[in-house]
Amino acid sequence: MDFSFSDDQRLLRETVARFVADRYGFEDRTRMMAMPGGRDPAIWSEMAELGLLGLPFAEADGGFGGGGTETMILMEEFGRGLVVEPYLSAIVLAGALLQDAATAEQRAARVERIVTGDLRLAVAFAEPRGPRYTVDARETVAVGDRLTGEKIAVLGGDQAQELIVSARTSEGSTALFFVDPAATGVSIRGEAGYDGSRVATVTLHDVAAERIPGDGAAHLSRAIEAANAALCAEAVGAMAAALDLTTEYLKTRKQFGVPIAAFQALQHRAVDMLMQLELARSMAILAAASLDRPAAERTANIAAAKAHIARASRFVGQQAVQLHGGIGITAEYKVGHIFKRLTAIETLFGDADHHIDALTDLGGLAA
Amino acid sequence: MDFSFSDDQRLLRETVARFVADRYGFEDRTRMMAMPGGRDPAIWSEMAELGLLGLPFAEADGGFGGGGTETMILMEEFGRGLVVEPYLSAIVLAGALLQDAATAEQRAARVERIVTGDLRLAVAFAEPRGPRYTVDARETVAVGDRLTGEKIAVLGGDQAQELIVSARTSEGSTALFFVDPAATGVSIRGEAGYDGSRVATVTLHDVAAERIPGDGAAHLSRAIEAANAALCAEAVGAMAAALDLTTEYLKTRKQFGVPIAAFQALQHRAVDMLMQLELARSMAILAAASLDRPAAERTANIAAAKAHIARASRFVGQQAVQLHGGIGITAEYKVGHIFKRLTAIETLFGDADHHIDALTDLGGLAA
Amino acid sequence: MNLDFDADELAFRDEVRAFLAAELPDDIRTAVADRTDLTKEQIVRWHGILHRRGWAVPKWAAEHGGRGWTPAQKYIFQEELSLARAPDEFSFNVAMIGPVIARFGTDAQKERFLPPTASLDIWWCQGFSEPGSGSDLASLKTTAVRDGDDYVVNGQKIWTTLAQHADWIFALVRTDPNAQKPQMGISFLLIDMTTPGITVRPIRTIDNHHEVNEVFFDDVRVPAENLIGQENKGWDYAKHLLGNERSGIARIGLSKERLRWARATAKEMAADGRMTQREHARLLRELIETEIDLKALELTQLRVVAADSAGGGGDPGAGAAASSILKVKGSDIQQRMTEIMMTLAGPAGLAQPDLDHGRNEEPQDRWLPAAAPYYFTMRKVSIYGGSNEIQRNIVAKTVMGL
Amino acid sequence: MNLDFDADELAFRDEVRAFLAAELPDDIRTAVADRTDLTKEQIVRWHGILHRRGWAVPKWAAEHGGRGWTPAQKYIFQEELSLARAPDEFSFNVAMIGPVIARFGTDAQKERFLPPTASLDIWWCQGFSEPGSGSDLASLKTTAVRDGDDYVVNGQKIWTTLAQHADWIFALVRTDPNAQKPQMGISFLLIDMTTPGITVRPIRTIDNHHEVNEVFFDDVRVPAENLIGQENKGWDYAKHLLGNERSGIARIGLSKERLRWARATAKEMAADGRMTQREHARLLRELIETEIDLKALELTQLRVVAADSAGGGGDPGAGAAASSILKVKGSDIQQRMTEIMMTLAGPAGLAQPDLDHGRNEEPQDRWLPAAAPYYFTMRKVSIYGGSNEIQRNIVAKTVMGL
Repeated sequence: MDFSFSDDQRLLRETVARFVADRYGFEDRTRMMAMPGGRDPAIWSEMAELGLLGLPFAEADGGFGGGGTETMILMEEFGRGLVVEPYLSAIVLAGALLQDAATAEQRAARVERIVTGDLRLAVAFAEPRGPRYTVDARETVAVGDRLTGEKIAVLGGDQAQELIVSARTSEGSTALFFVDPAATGVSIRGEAGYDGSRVATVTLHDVAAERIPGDGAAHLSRAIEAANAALCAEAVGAMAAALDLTTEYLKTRKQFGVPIAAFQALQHRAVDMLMQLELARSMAILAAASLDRPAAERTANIAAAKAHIARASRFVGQQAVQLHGGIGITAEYKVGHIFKRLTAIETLFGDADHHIDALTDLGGLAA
Repeated sequence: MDFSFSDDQRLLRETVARFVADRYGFEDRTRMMAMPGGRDPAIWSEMAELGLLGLPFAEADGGFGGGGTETMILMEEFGRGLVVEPYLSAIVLAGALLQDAATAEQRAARVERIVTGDLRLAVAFAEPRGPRYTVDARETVAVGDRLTGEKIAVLGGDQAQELIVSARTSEGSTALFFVDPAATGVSIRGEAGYDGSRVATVTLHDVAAERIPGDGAAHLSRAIEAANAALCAEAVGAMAAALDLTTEYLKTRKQFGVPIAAFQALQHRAVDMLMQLELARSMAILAAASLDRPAAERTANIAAAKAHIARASRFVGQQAVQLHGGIGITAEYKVGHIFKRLTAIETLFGDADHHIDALTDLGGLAA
Repeated sequence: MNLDFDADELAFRDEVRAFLAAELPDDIRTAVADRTDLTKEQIVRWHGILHRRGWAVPKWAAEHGGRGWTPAQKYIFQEELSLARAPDEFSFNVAMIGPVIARFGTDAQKERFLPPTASLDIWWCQGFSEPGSGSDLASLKTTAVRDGDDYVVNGQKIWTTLAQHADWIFALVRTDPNAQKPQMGISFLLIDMTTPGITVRPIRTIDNHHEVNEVFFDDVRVPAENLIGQENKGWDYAKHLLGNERSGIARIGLSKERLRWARATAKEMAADGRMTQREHARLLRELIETEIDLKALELTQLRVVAADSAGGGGDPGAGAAASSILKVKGSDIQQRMTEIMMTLAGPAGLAQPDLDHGRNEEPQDRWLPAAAPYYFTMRKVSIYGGSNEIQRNIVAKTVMGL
Repeated sequence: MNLDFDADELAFRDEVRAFLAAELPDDIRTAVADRTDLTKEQIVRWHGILHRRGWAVPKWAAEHGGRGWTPAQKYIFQEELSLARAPDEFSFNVAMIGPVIARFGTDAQKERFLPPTASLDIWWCQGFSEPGSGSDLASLKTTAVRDGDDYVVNGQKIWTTLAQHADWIFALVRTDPNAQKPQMGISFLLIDMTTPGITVRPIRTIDNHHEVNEVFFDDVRVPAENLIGQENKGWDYAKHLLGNERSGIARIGLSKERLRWARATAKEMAADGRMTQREHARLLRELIETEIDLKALELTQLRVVAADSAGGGGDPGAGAAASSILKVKGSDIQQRMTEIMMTLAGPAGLAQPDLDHGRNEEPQDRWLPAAAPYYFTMRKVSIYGGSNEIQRNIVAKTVMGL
């Protein structure tokens, strides 16, 4: 049993933390989000230069062979800085699908370009009707290798040079396909997410596609587990940033002639936030460490972690705003943006209730 | 719309409050509970003299014709004093069954003796197996007018001169019967409830019984609604007493050189208790006022009230103990006994979850 | 003891319902239902409809346009407005400055200001909070120095709601910096927003809306005739204004409307498969639990209304703690309803419509992108009007003697 | 990063499990499972079994009977005891006074006290709290005045657990009433309970049990050789004692055992119809939610264990706030489990067995009348050992600098 980081992992943390501190201060972020498309394109290139884009890919494919712990380290720092780049969708989620599902040829055609920052993927699986968290394609259909349908809530969908799209095959199962967003019949409408992310609706009309072998729903489920583990770590970073700001604010803001940190009710609230943060950190570690465990244990542990962290995120986010008072809901101050991102993390890839249901069906955590 | 009490109601409140204050101080109560059977028999007689035992019975039957408001007033004061006499079972619950279900002859044979304190009834309907809150008799069966079976959780069962027992008839429905506890084939084992009440297990073996006409389950349901409305009021009284003791304790107990009332976190907890109490009082009023409303509204309102008050009771009871520290869990101090009674009130005749389920099935509160 | 409205009250409710059914414009009803923004034009138009009906300022004294309603009627009116999805009353004019001018203003002030305040021909905003004076309002620093027939005002106000539309501001200013207690040196001034030296700076909030502002005063000259009441007595008038409304603070009607909306929306979503039966059952249960708590709050509100009607007799209406209970629990329930709205929206609520892009949702889905901004902005209800922490302080000190 | 126990640790766990399966007496296992009281005889008998195995005081130094276990082994040992439904370790001897004597005692004290402390031939109780000194322990008033070779002790202790069985008490007493700070004038004394002038008065608690006591000291003469360490330094030794155990305070194993028990019991009750399917489903969900929270707490506990193993390197194990997190959240979960036990019992849990009456429950129902007393008594876990409010004060001040 060992919760410590290796030297390489410590170095990674320092690298990412420095990158975020140097390039991703709150004012930098505000400036970048005012740029066309809400991004500074230089950032993605810098992430490539630092080797961050290749992190989860196998060394054999041209990546750096990182595991759950490495992704956790990176995402925690991204969470701290509220990084809005589509790392989660383009690298973690799409990367997991490439690693698990794509053929060697398909990987060979893509991984190196991803690592250098020249190719960003996005994964389109949610549909406008049907249960919110299903991985089954229902109304997007594949006729041979041609797709027709509509996908919503596609993270980074308008920032991608290639899409992975799920569709129902003629056998009634869900399969995954590569789709060129510039292909005839594809239309993409991008919108800003409330958290600064980019979200797209993708419409496909008889679009040429390249099939990824295997059971698409199973691959999606597993990739979503990787995404959820990453989100847990990101939430920990965001909560830590919220708590730091809140603690600082309590010490400096004065009312009735004293710093409001003098008020015991507020002190205890801040302590409850700290406790939630530390418990959440434990669960983020569990999620990261579970990614290479047998399926049943992995699925149960990540469901438990996401459920726990969704609730912690809500509590910490809401209380950070409450303890800041009015300034907490102004766009000019970072804490409200943290709250918004924590809100997005709550609902992305299954909210607390969804994961508790899933865990109930699994009979609980392994003994 | 009028939430005020009539002069008669105010007089009733003063009478009961004075009775409780004079005769039912915490030390009196402790002394009485150390007597054989855990009671001072004089108390029941005094209640008869004050006219309290006839409160809910129709004037035509020899009672005083009180309604839900009168019972609420009385029970709130009883709650304040932690009165352990079986008023709820012998007067409210059994009384409601007599009023609604018994024939004029059956009432004539009983009400006057109840009002004078010479007859105490108890209602036996729960069974050791089967769902906890059902009003259907399952394993206690009536063959003609002879009953066989076992009943548990009979409030005041070993203090009663007559029992009302539910049994399954040969047609498969639930009927109610009068049973003489001294009759051949009846065995009663009384035990103390943790709250100072008396609870009995009643075993019946081919016992002679007198049938009460009508649908026993329907009559029981309605009588239980009356009991729940009374419990809501009792809870309000008990919570008010808990809050008074807690407030007093916060002002007098010193730690770190100051009264602990100076600590804001404790202040806010006490305020939350006060808020719960006032909201609970509103729901107790709703329950009392709903007793003579049409069935659907009555059932829904009382379910809502009981659910709400069960949760308030838990919060106020637990926090009263917590704010008292160690002394809160000693038997020598009143607050722990209030907590225990509030706990009993929570579970009696349906806990919060049960009533929320019921209300969900009803489609919620009337608009 | 009787929890029902009487026949007159029921008749009044029917009258209000009929009026709303006939007169509330569809575009306004829809915007309120979907929790999208109202434009200034919509606010003014709706206020005008109420005003023509004589219901814009019903709680005012009769000589200024009031209706002499009972507390029950006032309660019914507000509840019916909420249930019909009408906009909230325009409280700066209706509940705040109007009653203050009526009570403490000079005859000239009444004559000049009350008619256009009632008709919303003057749009008022409130200048109380300052950057350093939130919960501790009495520490405010904006100064007004008498100079001839004018006061010269310098300083800054913050959280000034809809100041960008306002014609006038009513402001608390410090006229005696040496007063024994901070609240003793404060005065209450009416200031024309077109006066030179006033700058309004928008504050964008995390729901990406522009509702609140900073207002800067740089040597702003205000005629002394615009002082309300006596110099240095402004704190009393402000307290009157803030304590005016203990009915309505809990916003029962609004939460009731949200509950109805949520139940109907959940049912639709379950019917068309966007929500599983299990999710639907869980949400229904959560709505029932909220409905129970709302019922407890409503009854508590009604006890207050009844106590106010009885003029102090009968049930004390939850006593001195009532306003705080209504504020704290009312905001809890409002915020729970926004959380339920977020649950309904799910991850599809993440995308925010790009207004330039001309996105056309299905009419039944217009609420979806509004759910998150509404959730975010409603965090304010436990902060403003005396934060929930301050409310608990008040009850601890003044009611419980802790 | 590796969350698994290694092969040695797993082998150790198997060894503990095998021992418990073979040696834990059925009557004791059943009493623990049903949450009924253990007798003194049962406590002594079980301690003797552990002692013969060499596992009564495993955390002590080797020369006094300790085993030199790693933090992980200590954690495993405690968890397995809980899961097997063995009694808690007898902490007054094992975790409290033993380590204090070993660390601060004289050689003579070690020789005299440690062997019978390890074997439970001396039953110790703890004399710290006083009626006026709960959270503010340093304000204690019991005095010890030096008189020749003795201290003369006067005063009163309270909440003295199982003092009615105790042979000796370790007590904090005030030896310098004029010390600069209250905690500087306190000494740590070992007192034979048979000394004249000691009176033990039982305190009955609301679970109707007799576990805690008041202990009165009336001119009790204590030989000065029974002073631990230096006069007026007792506070340091007490702090050492109280800070000794940050692993174990959360009682993860105990809550895990309760979860398993509750799941099995609910299943039985659903199977025989005492619980509806709907109730069962809701309870299962509640158990899953508690299990998730318990998992988070367990991982946090393991981070602490690992940090202790690493001797300060690596993950800080939730840092300085760890003990308080474990205490607060551990007690929360323990109390939640007692609430779930109450839900399982339902109204049938109201009746308390009349011991004189010889009631015979079905073996599977013996827990039923114990559910409520257990719920009542477990309210103490958020009060004792530094109440949850005090824990939050500590974190606010010492960790967050608020």
